[in-house]
Amino acid sequence: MPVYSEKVMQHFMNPHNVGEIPDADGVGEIGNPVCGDMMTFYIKVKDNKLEDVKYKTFGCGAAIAVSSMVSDMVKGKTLEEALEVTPSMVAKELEGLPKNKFHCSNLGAQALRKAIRNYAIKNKIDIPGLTDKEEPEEEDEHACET
Amino acid sequence: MPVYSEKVMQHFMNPHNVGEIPDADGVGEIGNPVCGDMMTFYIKVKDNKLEDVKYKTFGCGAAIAVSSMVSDMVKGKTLEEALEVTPSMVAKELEGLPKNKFHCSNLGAQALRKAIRNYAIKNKIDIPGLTDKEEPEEEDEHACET
Amino acid sequence: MRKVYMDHAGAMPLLPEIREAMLPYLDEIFGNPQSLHSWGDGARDAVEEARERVASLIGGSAEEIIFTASGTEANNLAIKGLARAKAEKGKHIVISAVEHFSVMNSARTLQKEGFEVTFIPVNGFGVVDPDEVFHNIRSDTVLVSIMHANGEVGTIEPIAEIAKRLLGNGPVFHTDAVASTGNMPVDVKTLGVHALSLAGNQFYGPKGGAALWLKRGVRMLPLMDGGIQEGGRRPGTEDVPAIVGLGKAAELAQRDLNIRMQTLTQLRDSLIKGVLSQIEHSMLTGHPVQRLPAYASFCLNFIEGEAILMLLNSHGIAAASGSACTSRALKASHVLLAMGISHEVAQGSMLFSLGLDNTEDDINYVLEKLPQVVDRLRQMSPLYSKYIKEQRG
Amino acid sequence: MRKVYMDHAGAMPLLPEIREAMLPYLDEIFGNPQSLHSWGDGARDAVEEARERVASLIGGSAEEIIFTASGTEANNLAIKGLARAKAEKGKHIVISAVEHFSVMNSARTLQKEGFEVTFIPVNGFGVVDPDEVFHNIRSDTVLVSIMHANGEVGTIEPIAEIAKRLLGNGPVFHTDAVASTGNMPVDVKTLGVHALSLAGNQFYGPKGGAALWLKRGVRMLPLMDGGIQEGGRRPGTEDVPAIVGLGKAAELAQRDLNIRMQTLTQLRDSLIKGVLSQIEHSMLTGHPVQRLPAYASFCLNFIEGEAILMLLNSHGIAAASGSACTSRALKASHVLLAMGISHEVAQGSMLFSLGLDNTEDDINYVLEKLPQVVDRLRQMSPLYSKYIKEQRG
Ligand SMILES: Cc1ncc(COP(=O)(O)O)c(C=O)c1O
Ligand SMILES: Cc1ncc(COP(=O)(O)O)c(C=O)c1O
Repeated sequence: MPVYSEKVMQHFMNPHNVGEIPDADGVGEIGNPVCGDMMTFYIKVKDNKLEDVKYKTFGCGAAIAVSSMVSDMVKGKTLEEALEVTPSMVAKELEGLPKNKFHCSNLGAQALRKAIRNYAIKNKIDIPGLTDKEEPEEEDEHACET
Repeated sequence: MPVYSEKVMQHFMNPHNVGEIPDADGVGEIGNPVCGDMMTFYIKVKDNKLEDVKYKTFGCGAAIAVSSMVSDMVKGKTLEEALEVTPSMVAKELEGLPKNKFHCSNLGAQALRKAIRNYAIKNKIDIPGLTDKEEPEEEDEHACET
Repeated sequence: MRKVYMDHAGAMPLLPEIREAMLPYLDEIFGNPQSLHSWGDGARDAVEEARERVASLIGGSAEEIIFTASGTEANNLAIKGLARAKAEKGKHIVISAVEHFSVMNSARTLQKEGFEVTFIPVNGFGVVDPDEVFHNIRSDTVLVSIMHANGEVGTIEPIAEIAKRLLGNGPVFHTDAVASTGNMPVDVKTLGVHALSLAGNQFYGPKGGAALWLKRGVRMLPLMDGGIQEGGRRPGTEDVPAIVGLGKAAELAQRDLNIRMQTLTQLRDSLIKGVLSQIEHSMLTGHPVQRLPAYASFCLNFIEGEAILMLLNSHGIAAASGSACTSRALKASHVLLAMGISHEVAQGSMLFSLGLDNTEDDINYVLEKLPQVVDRLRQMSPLYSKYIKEQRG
Repeated sequence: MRKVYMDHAGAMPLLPEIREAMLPYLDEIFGNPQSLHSWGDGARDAVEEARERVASLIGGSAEEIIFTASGTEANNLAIKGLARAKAEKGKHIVISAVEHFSVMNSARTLQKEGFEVTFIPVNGFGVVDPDEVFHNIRSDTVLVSIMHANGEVGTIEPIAEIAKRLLGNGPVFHTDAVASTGNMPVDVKTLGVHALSLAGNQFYGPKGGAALWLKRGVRMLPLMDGGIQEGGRRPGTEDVPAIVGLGKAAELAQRDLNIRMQTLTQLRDSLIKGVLSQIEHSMLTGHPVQRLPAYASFCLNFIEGEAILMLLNSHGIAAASGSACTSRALKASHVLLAMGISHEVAQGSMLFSLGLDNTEDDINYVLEKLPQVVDRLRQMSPLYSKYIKEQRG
């Protein structure tokens, strides 16, 4: 399916880190089935590092590949480092995405951010990158309805 | 050129009675080059009969075939008989004409009628069929410009 | 890898006989049908023969056939051309909520020109109620367009019944029979319509060969202006090979319609039965009986169509979906939504459109792979895990 | 009987390489480019490759190419789509008096929608004066469309000069390059236009494969509504074989342009020289130098075009005419009349459009037969006898 890069196809066909973490330290959910994409990210934090990252994804090939790529990119990183992962970095790592699938790369980074926020709130920690870079999430969620 | 019947093609390829009659008893001209069709019929009358009929025709395949067919149909006939030849009879003898060429069959019959009228006027004879059946000629001449 | 093509609604391979019929018109008999010489004659004869065949397939007469380059074009010509020709009489048109985009969006363009459009709803099977159409006819209604069969779920609409209700009423009645023509009996007299769109690439003919049938005497403005081809109603050099292919496709469809329908209905029914029995949380979309012989369409809950298609493709299977992600406009199928299916469920829509090249083995192969694919995607679906958790209490 | 085809403006045989390139897309690679599976991929790749090639031929970029089914469609899309998109800015358009019917009649349709149309006259060679165009531009002029080369007399218009005059002025500038593209250098940047129509069947490609090039950023309304093919600007299932054929034709035209032009110009010039020297009362129509390499066009006095064509055909020769009788609308060519040629003389118009299959022997054969045909028809022409009598005094 050459609309997608080889890298996207690899991650789609064999997504890494799929699953749930029952006793997750943070959970972030984004998207909704109306748009056709929904992701739930689970994180396990140890020593300020993402010891484990898992997710479940409902959505298109790009959504699944993005989830997989994000999980790969942030696993083992510190929370601050993980928060520095932007949608365009994800898209780049995937060797590009079709224009109308860019929003999927947003979703991946956002879901992870939400999981970290969830962790931060639960543990009452303040992580600088978290609030600064907050994106207007609603806009993205409704992108599909235009 | 199957737009035309075989009969039309025969008359077009080998038109009968082409030419002029220098000392014609009657001459009739119809059509004009603007429309793409113009015919001049020449008749020689003897004992009220069309002893000879010739014509010159500028125009399409149908116009040439019609001229040839009209000349064939009326040669040897009495003037009254000749005047009974209608455009649809000409078209029928030619095994049909494409719709947009019907006006050519009108031209043929009209040119002959004009030649007979010319003869009648010159010789001050009154032929009943001649005035009765007069057609609104102008309309026809301008049919091409619609 | 085994290859199983089940997206005949999207594209069909040319039948060899149709291909053979077309080939000479690519080079040998290459003339322009309008030309006044022998080269033109061969092309013109071929076009006129094709016209006869297409007319014969649908019970019309040859001079009522206007060749177009696509079903989309035939629909645009009909909707815009018929409505605009009658704009002085009234500016109200009626279409169903499940029309193809070429009808739907043509109507929207007419809205911008001052027309009012009434969209007739459908029931859960995608069926239009003839009463509903009738009750929405007004004195200024100039055009009604209801599709004959739906290209996404295969539902067949009660066109003849609608025509009966409209009888004596003013509006011109058009039907988009692009999905049905060549695949089931289509007869303009039985249907009682004034105009009908069809496309050869829906019945093993070539892309580029389609037509609008327009009942003699019905006024229509052309969509394009130009020369005198198709009586000035659709100018432009005739695409002779495509027209010849369409004509041949019509001839073959007429000859083989019954056997084709029988074969395909049987295959379709075993696919439908298999999917519904082997896959939990699956439903048939469209009418269970009043449906195109080749259309097996479903919604598979908790998962998304593009992902299903991609995994099926990795098994060599081709199908289609009406999910938001597969649409490029990122909207779930308006057809499914009009049938009352939720956005969420519509995301998992699948259409297997069968063809003469499919076999019972193909069905079995799909019935082997599809459940695996569905299972795999459900295993990674947050919607599915929520559902399971809810079930567990 | 010897066969000499000299009506390439009417239709061209596919070059064998183009035919070969198309064939796989009739059956093997039959997918729909929009489909999300391997079958779709092959078709999509082919369409995108063709888009690159067409863009390359005219110096544009791939995403600026919109495939259509004919030159007529490309012109309709451009004229109507560009004017309607700018209707709020103004309702005045400018075209030449010698445009093809697809431009001319599209402009007439716009007139009915409230647009004002200025027709720019031409000189005796059929050439538009750039000054004349410039002086007719008003503050409400939204579109100018002047053809690149005329399809009846082969005259090439000074498009680049016109573009220079328009520079900075408001109107969008479209050129109908259907007759020129593939037959002479056509570069959208050199020409300086915003939109350009072309058709593959004018350069050995298939019927059904044509395109509009539309400069990035220029707004245009679609002619048809439907799905998302061609970015929504021209919906309908893509005619993949025709598009592939157009792409191949573009590739070959780009590769062989110089040699083709050289060969054809030479043949054309010996035909022109022969006709003018051997046939009395004959004249060349169109510009003597600024003309398409393959176009030898004449008026032969005192006789009518259809009759000439029929007699030529009986000798195995195919050509075309702009006489009233050959037009089915029964009107002499508006192009010839605009050039100041009388109705009478226009009736005897002839176009010999040469092709790569023609040889010097073909020219000689025509130069043998044409004078006989002309003579025979003059012998039965009342106009000719009048002329002779007048000469004799
Ligand atoms: C019902 C219906 N109408 C119209 C069309 C448009 O056909 P095309 O895309 O070939 O123009 C389709 C296409 O599948 C269809 O299913
Ligand atoms: C200059 C010009 N424009 C447009 C066209 C229309 O082309 P088509 O009839 O293939 O649509 C022609 C056809 O010969 C032409 O010569």
